[in-house]
Amino acid sequence: MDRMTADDVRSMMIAVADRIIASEQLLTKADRDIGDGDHGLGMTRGFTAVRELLLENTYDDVQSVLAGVGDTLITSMGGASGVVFGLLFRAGAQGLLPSDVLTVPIAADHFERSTREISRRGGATIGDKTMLDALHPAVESLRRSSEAGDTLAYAFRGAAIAAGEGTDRSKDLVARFGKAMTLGERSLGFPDAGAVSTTIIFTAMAEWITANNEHPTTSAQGEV
Amino acid sequence: MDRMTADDVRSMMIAVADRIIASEQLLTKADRDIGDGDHGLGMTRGFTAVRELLLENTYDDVQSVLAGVGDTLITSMGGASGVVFGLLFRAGAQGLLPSDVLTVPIAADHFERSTREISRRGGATIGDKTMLDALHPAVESLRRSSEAGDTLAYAFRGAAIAAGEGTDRSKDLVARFGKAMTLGERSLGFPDAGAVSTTIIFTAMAEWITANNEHPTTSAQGEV
Amino acid sequence: MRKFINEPRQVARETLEGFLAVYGDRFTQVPGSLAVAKRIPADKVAIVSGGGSGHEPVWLEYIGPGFADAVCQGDIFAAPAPRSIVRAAKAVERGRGILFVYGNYSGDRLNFDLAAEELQAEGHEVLTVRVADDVAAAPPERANDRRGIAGGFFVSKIAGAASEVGLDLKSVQELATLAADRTRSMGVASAGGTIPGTEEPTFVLPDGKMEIGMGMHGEAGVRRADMATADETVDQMVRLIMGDRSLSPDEKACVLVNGLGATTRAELLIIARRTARVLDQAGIRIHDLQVGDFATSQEMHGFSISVFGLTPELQKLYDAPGRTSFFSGANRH
Amino acid sequence: MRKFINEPRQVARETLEGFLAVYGDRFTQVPGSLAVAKRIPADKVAIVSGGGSGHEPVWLEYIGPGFADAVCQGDIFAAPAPRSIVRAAKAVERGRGILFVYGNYSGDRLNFDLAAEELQAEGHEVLTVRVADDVAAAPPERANDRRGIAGGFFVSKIAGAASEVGLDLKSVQELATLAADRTRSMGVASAGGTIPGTEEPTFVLPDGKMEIGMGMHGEAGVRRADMATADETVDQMVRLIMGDRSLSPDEKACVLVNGLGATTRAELLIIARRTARVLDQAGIRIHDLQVGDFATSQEMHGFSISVFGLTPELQKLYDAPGRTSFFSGANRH
Ligand SMILES: Nc1ncnc2c1ncn2[C@@H]1O[C@H](COP(=O)(O)OP(=O)(O)O)[C@@H](O)[C@H]1O
Ligand SMILES: Nc1ncnc2c1ncn2[C@@H]1O[C@H](COP(=O)(O)OP(=O)(O)O)[C@@H](O)[C@H]1O
Ligand SMILES: [Mg+2]
Ligand SMILES: [Mg+2]
Ligand SMILES: [Mg+2]
Ligand SMILES: [Mg+2]
Repeated sequence: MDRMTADDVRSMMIAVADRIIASEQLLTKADRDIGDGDHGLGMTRGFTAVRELLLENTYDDVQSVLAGVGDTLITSMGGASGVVFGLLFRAGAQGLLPSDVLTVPIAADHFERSTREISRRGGATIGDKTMLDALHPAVESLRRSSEAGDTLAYAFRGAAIAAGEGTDRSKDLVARFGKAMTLGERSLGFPDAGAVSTTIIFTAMAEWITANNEHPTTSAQGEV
Repeated sequence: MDRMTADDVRSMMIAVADRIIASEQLLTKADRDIGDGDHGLGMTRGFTAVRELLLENTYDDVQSVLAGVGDTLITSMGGASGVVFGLLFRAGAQGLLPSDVLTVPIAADHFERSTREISRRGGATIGDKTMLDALHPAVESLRRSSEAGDTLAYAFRGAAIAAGEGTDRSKDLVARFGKAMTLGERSLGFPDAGAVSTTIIFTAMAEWITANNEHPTTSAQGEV
Repeated sequence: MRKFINEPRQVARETLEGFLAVYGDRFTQVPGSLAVAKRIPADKVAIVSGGGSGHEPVWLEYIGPGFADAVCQGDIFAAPAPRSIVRAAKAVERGRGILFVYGNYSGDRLNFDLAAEELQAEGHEVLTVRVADDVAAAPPERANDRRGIAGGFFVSKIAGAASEVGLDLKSVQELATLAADRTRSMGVASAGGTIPGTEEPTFVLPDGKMEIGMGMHGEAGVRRADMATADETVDQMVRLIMGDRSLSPDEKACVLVNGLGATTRAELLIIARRTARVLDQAGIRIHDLQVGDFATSQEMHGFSISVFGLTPELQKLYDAPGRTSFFSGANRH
Repeated sequence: MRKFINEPRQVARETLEGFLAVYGDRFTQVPGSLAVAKRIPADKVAIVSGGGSGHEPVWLEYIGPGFADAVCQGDIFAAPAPRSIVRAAKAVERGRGILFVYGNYSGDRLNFDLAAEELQAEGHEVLTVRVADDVAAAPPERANDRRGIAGGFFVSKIAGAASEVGLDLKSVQELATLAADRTRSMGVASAGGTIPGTEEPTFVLPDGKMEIGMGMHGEAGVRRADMATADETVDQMVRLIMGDRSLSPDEKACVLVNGLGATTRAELLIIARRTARVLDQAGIRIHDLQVGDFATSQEMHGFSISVFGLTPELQKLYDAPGRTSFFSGANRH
């Protein structure tokens, strides 16, 4: 599969929402270890709203789906992650021309732009023990796949793996940001909660794409 | 020993104070089970003050010792037991002619009058699961000893045993008074904390008298 | 020890010193006792309150314009001794007599009664009002055995206001008694507090249980029940309160939602929301609704609801100016 | 579940409903958001505050005459979303501009900044003051990274008073920034609270330990130490606070002793007593000393101390009338 329709993206994002909602306890615990323990609640709140939105709407272009998801997260979640994960889906879509399909190059562009905007607004960069430590390597992997001409499934699997590795590496980072900041050395050994969420998001996307790789609807609508 | 000097009574009351202070934990626990858990603190506070008083003063008559103890308890303790145990020592001494010795009849008179005053002021009677359930039988035992002409040691040992039995019986009473009142059936199985204190007081008195029975000073001063 | 205190036995004394460190401009310590008195008490009936400490702001902070003139603390959970009470009363008595206002506990009765006798023996006039608002403590036919909990706030407010307008001792006592008679409360708790210096909580409830009718020292209530939602719990408590003394149709009520120590402000507001709703639905007009920690039991987790039925005269007194460290006037009218 | 709540996810909403049940005469809900606005905001700079809920009275109850004009709550420990903030701001904006006052957290910055951009895009003037008073959160050279804790009270008081006297947006912002710059706080805790709907406390300390510099969400502080006496703990905290910003000899200070939730009033008064004493001994003149639960973290057991160094102008604003549900004026002068 080289391209996904807007409706595919919509279905994929519903799967992402389901997976985040199912991970609430895990995310709560991750945030409790070195944060304030509300990350699971917030993500569940946001992605429950996303689920409702996507179930009730249809979309013609990919950017509307992603921006809709982002807007909904920003509006419904609150918290740092409301904006951060909202921007993850919204910022990349803003200012890009609407496209009726998602390809690896478009995905790479989207998430790269989102990453920049998250850094710009939040002031954090890679190594600060935030979700950027998962997002950065995922985006780099997407970029490499884009240049190599990989399939969507291959590209997103690579991104998910890179996100997971980045999350693992975040265990060895001393938090310089957010509520874990003052823990100092004591934040060692724990991954960043937002990085865990980022990995779950990319993993759920990769799995949806893999599972729906040869799906007839996809190929039928995908012929551009 | 048929009589104790005021100074004997003073020494005896110091022993009582030591014993109560050593029982703080026990009393606290008894009061926590079915009360508010402050009985040990209060009794320790009161008898620490009593100890100081008695170590700093000398007395010519028995009633001054006992009234002094009672006043000190009332002044220093607060709480229900401040008044109740204060009256135990003070009320019987008030209005009685000062005597330079304590005999069994005088002791019986003293504690009988104290008991009446505690009932009158506090409104409780035997069976209400208060310290009166220990005090009443102790006083009755003293009265019987007085009529039988028992020695002080024998009389107080009997009173201590009667107090202990009364305390035991208080386990089977449903509280109708004080902070255990609303526990109803749930107060069953636990003795009243004030009854436990009463038993300790009479036991400590009995043991002091027994231990000092043939004490030379006592007999020397005791020849009236 | 997880409390931020110094020597456990000094808690009551140091609490009072802390109160004076904050409010020392307005109040002064009564020498030789754990009591505080207003700096310049007016020529009026002296209102004197007190009781065991450990329930802050009760009774220490029930002092102020339109409230008590002197308050006298005992040690933790222990009524103050007669001598302290006498000293507190004398510090504010100005020839118009003394009214004792305190909670109906064995210990308080015994100590305040001894104090009253001593004062009377010296020629002072002393009358007493005992707060016995806890409907969980005894059935209506034994209402005199009931203990006093957070509803004492209303009695203090009325006694203070009545004294402030210059009424004589008898009238102040009658109005405060009327307020006490028209106040009903009920508490509930799901976890106990710890007396400083002892290591264990005053009571332990099995997980998921609450005690309905819990007293302010951890005394048992009417029954132990499964933990329910805030709304269900409030409904039950209001039913028990109104079952004990229903308000007549033209009667307005003041309501107090009181936290017992560790209850969060959010919980209290959620409880207040439901309390207002069920009372409204029952057609009761709420004249004022107060929410806060008015009477605590260390860091007990729980709350109480108090309902005070007004008469026109009591309403006037309730609305009269009055201020303490935790109250500065009605929230609604 | 040992909390008295209903559906855990409805806690923030029902808390706000409870607040309105009590104070609804004075405030009104902003439709479509967890925000509350003053009923009749005057023609003045609009002060808008907000942040995650679960810290009550922060920020919900920082509204009132001489305080915020609108406050906007997020879910528990989560900053409010931009749309809610925009709605709250618009409900009280009267053409004189909007000042955001909130705590310096990543989440709040991100959301309030988005809201500010949206409002500016619609032609409103918006300026911001972030409270970053917690000296435990970062060293002085990274003061901008510090989080906001109870000292936000002083910033709110000054912002509200400055706006009330009719100053323009820039001046109000400057004064509030000055207040923020002159405020330092430090917290300590010995036991954590629990977010409603989760079962475990936000942090667990080994028995007999305390965290010095604890943040308002259970974030770690400068170090974990053996539990000490209240006096020793206060001495240490005051040392750290004054080490960060010492007061000049002619500077007067306002001091806040804040309870984090389950701390008893007695503990807070004991702490206030010592705080006043060590500051007095250091020659610092205490203009006002406030004690109470001004900024909580559920039923966390602990407290914070905040010191706010006055200038003559700030003192005038501090003494200007101002009232919230938990504050009704200075205790000392
Ligand atoms: N400035 C930032 N830049 C990027 N990510 C951030 C930033 N601040 C916080 N985050 C992410 O948000 C996560 C916390 O989300 P959440 O718990 O919802 O927010 P909060 O800190 O407000 O409680 C962190 O684990 C981190 O990954
Ligand atoms: N009215 C009373 N008459 C006799 N004894 C009483 C009365 N009230 C309380 N007591 C005794 O006092 C004891 C409680 O003492 P204490 O714990 O010091 O007082 P409090 O009830 O004020 O906490 C009870 O166990 C009981 O024996
Ligand atoms: Mg969080
Ligand atoms: Mg007791
Ligand atoms: Mg007691
Ligand atoms: Mg949060």
